[in-house]
Amino acid sequence: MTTSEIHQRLQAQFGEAVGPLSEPKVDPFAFVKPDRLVEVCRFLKDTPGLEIDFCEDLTAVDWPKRDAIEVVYHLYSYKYRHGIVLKVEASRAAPTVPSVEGVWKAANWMEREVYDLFGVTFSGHPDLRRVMLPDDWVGHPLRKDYQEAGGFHGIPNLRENPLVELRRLDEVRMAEHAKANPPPPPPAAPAPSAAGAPPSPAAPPAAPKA
Amino acid sequence: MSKLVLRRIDRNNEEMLINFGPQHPSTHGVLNFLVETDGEVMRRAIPDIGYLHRSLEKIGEMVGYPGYMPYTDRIDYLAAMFANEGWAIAVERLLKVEVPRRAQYLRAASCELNRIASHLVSIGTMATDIGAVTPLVYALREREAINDLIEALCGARLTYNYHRVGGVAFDAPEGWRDKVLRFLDRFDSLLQEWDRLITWNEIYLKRLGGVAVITREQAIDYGLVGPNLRGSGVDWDVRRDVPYGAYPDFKFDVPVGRGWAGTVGDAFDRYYVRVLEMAQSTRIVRQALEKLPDGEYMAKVPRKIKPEAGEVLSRVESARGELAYYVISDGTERAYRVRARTGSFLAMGIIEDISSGLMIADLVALIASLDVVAPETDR
Amino acid sequence: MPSKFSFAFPRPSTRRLLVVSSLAAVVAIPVALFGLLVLYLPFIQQPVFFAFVRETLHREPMIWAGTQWAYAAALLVAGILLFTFASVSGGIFSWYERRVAGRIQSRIGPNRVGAGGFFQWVADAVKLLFKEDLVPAEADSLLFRAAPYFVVAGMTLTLVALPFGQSVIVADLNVGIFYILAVTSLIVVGILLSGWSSNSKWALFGGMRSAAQVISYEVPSGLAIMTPVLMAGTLSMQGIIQAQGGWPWQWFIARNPAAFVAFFILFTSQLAEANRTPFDLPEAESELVAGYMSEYSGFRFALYFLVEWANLWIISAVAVSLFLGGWQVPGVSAQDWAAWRGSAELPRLSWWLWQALSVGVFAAKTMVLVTVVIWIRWTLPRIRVDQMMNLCWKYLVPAGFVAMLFTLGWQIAVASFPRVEVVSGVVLFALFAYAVFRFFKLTRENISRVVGDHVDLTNW
Amino acid sequence: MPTSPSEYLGNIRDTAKSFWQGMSITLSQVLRRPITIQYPDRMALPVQDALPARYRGFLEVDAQICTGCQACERACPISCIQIVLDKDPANPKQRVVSQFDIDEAKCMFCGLCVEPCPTGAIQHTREFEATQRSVRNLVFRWADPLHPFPVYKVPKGAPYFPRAPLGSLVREVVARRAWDATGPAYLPPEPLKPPPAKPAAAKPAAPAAVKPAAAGAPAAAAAPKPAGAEPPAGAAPSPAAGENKP
Repeated sequence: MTTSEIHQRLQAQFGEAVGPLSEPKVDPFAFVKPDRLVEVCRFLKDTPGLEIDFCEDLTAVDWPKRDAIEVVYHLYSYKYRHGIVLKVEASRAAPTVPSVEGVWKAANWMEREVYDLFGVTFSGHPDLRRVMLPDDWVGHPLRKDYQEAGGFHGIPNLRENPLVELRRLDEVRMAEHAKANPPPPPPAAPAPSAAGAPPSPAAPPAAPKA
Repeated sequence: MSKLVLRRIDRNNEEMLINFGPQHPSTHGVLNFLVETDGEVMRRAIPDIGYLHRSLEKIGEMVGYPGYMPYTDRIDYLAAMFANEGWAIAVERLLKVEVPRRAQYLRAASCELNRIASHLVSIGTMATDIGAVTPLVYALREREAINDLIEALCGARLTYNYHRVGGVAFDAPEGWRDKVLRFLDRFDSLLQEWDRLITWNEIYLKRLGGVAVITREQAIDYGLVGPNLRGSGVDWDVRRDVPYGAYPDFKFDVPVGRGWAGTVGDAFDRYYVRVLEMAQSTRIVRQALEKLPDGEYMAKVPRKIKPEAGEVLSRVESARGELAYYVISDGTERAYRVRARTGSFLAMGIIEDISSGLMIADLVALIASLDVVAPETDR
Repeated sequence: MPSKFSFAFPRPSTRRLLVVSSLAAVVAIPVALFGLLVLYLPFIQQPVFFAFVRETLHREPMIWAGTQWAYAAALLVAGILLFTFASVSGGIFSWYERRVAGRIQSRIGPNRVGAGGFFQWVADAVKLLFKEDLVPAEADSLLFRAAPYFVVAGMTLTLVALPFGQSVIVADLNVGIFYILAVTSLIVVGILLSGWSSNSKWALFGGMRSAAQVISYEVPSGLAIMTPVLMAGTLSMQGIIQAQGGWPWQWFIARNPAAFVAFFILFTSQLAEANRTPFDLPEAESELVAGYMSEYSGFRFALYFLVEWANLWIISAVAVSLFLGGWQVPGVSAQDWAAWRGSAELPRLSWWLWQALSVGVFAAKTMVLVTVVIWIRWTLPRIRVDQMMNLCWKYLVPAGFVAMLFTLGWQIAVASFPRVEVVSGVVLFALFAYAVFRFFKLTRENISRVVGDHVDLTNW
Repeated sequence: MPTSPSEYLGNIRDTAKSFWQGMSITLSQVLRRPITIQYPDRMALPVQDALPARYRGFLEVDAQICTGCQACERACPISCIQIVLDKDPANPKQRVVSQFDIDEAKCMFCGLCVEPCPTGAIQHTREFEATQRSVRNLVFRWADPLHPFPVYKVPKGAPYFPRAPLGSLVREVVARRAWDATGPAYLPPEPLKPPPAKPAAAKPAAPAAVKPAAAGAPAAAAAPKPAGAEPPAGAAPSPAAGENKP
């Protein structure tokens, strides 16, 4: 079954709750109303002929411009080798999406990850806690506006950039150097030597030509 | 381990709580399991990950499409070729670039060599976790040979950064093909020796057979992929079923768990599927190198990679199963969102539910048989 | 560019000297140790000692009050000698095991300290002695400190009844093998103590596993020991050895099919009691970190390892004594020994030389078994706790009973038809020799089966 | 567990058989050549020469043929290359490179900088040994700020570029540096002047950071604001800020 056929069956079953299939730029997707999400997923999993048994991916995308967080479901069927991409939108301020952990166990950890890194709360999830970061971490790193705190519990994660520091040192040294050999008169003296050097390296490239 | 977990555990009973890791020889500093045991038998093992979390997905939003390639090496440092390839395929699909045949063959050859190397580590550490140290050394010895080959190909032994958007970074060096073929001949005979040394060792069979059984339904439900899925009897391989690159040109079998040591989906099946996969990989490398087409190894790709807006999911069959990149482009030089869906992450998810009733020694076998690699879990 | 880490002595002559001297040590240390044992242990046998008192001290040993004190002093020296032997052999075995393991694993192993890395064990011991001796804050300090000594005591006491040669034994107890079984159990006490007193969950696991394992495996090992005991009709170690002969078909292992089985039962149980792979569950590092040794460091840690490696000698020596003819030199009978000893109170010089030969035979057999134990360790995986119990109670114990009962019948048969023993000896020996031949043939084939591999003994 | 005598005996037979096979294999390994290479002192050939030509070791820049195009700097995903172009005071038309620093401590040896280089001036070498006590000493400086080198003008249709032998320059740099040399002592941190710039950057972010914390993670009650405000007041803020900007 192609993606659009699956989508048609979904729309026939759920009507307005399933949005139109996106114009396929590369991979098409369809929006689903959050309150019907679990029903839609159950339908996809249990309906003979669809039997989408594999929750391939579950992740989120932050869209601060639209003030929305999309939770994306990549679903696939091992039996029929077809799949569909569903998306659910939630507000950025207090994103809440029903959990599909009851449909696919795989969603358990992936929803925890989205909770951890995006701050999306999955209602009905049995064990919603951070998975990658410590429990007392502040903020959700994959949000677009996340600001690093510069450390954690007093352990800084910043260090000097030696390249920038060296440049600052160099500038001081160059200023001193310039002061020691003031530009106008000596340039004539060092300039030939300095300028004398460049031609010689510049000469070899000419040599092979000749 | 967090208070949130401790709250889930009833402390008013006779069970002992043990922190299995991170300072433990079997978790080598990057994993932690809170193990609730009743003597030798576990009630459950709650995994705690994140020790190696580097937010690679966030970095992907910052460094641009070609610049992310070396970072993909770090997603799974035992099988970096696949992470490279997956990323390259994702960006190529966004850019709609056709990869030259030669590059695709080189990709397949390098990836399959890497698969052998990765599986060698997996089965070698598995043997060590079961208590036999010697097979690990033999496995690493052969992995060294593969590393040498890959080093000659791309200049690095671990973080290859070999694939590029639109092809591969280097053509095969002179004489490389013969060296690889010579190695493969040797490796095929070594695989038989390996089987006699450890696979069919009675203790090994008894330690792995019937242990930590994951049924077919569970494997699919929990989203296991790759050898873990096939070990449970699901005949599914992205290379064959959702073909990409040069794989449609090659003949190879997909080994599926058959319950060699008693039960389909036990630790031994997952182990032995990997051993058989290595033999199939040598077949693929042979075919790829024997049929290696002439021509370019890099497509014409604009200097500034700026795909049009859109989103794509690329799948490759990594050594740890399906590795999927979900990439959203907003038309700029940098990806808007990068998501790497890795096999190890979900394999960790199943441990808590499978571990109840196992012995502590079986937990080690379970972790080893799932072949979880911490950087891939944590990303 | 020459590497800036180049590692070379300033003068090649210095280097040569060091290599030669450490090579000499490789030979000299075991020879000196065995030489001392050969010279000293027969000396504390009662008749020799009495002769010494009578002829050197000019006292009548039976009535002189100082005899007991002199004997105690002599025994003390013997104790020190034995402990030194155990420590040094433990150290040497640690080097030997690492070299063998290295070669098995396609590596080299320690080869830098002394010739062939022989002094690695000295370096390691010195390093361990200088490490901090940590006692965890929550540990039971007294028991924690005491536990290693129980283990060491258990190991050293075994050596008292263990023969080294025809007369080279501290005390040929009439309950020798029974005594060895009993004092070996002291090791369990130490391990259990260390597991408990560390106040660490891993250590506790290790201690419990070890206790369960060692106590279980004493049953099959006791049953297996019954076979040679029944065949020899004595519990004395020397008595059991004297009942065997020098040639392989005169050994107990060949003279009785049941003894052949009993040997493997005993060997397996001994492996389990010494916590060697595949029975290294108490210290399984992939499961229990380091088991009962998890919290130990420095000197105490070194003691555990010392016992582990010294145990290699003990388990092999027991198996050799009971089944493989012990120190019996082929072609030498009891009458020959008596003749060499002569009728004088102090033995003749040739007797001492024959003693040295018997010690050499015993040591060679033991070293073969030690190598096999090491070789097994680096080949096999570890079994699980429940399988360990299964193996003990469902396989080894019944087999041990059957072997014992069969031996009873066998001895009755032998009493009526002495030829049975000879036939069995020759047949079993021939079978064994054929098996060894097949084994080495298979080993040779293994090498040629792998493309690109061939016999190559370089790169040491 | 065995349920019949044949299974019982079969278990024993299988065990003996598999031990037989396994032991013969480990014994046969004793007779084969160990693969250990006794690096570094007992090798037939220095390890650098044993490495393949494509080995990605330290980066090396040949200033003689560097065009100063900064393509490598742009290609570097972790910004471990820093190039500063100045005008030659003596000859304003001539551009000179006054800083070409590569932080080898940070470099991840990916090789992306080598690919866009038009003349092959920047290359990976087979050198990899340069242990330093101070991590700052792992910055390899390919330009002398006091004597900046002029950029190379690519001659039209040049068949090749006269590059110094690969590795010779890096070896010189490594040999010149003692392993325990002290690193450069950096200048004291610049006086804090971000206040005018910082709020502008931080303001839109700070409230947003509060929001998800309040909404998404009720457990995370710590105020993010002071945490976010603290590091700029910390020890070395300016380089970090400068580093994060681009």
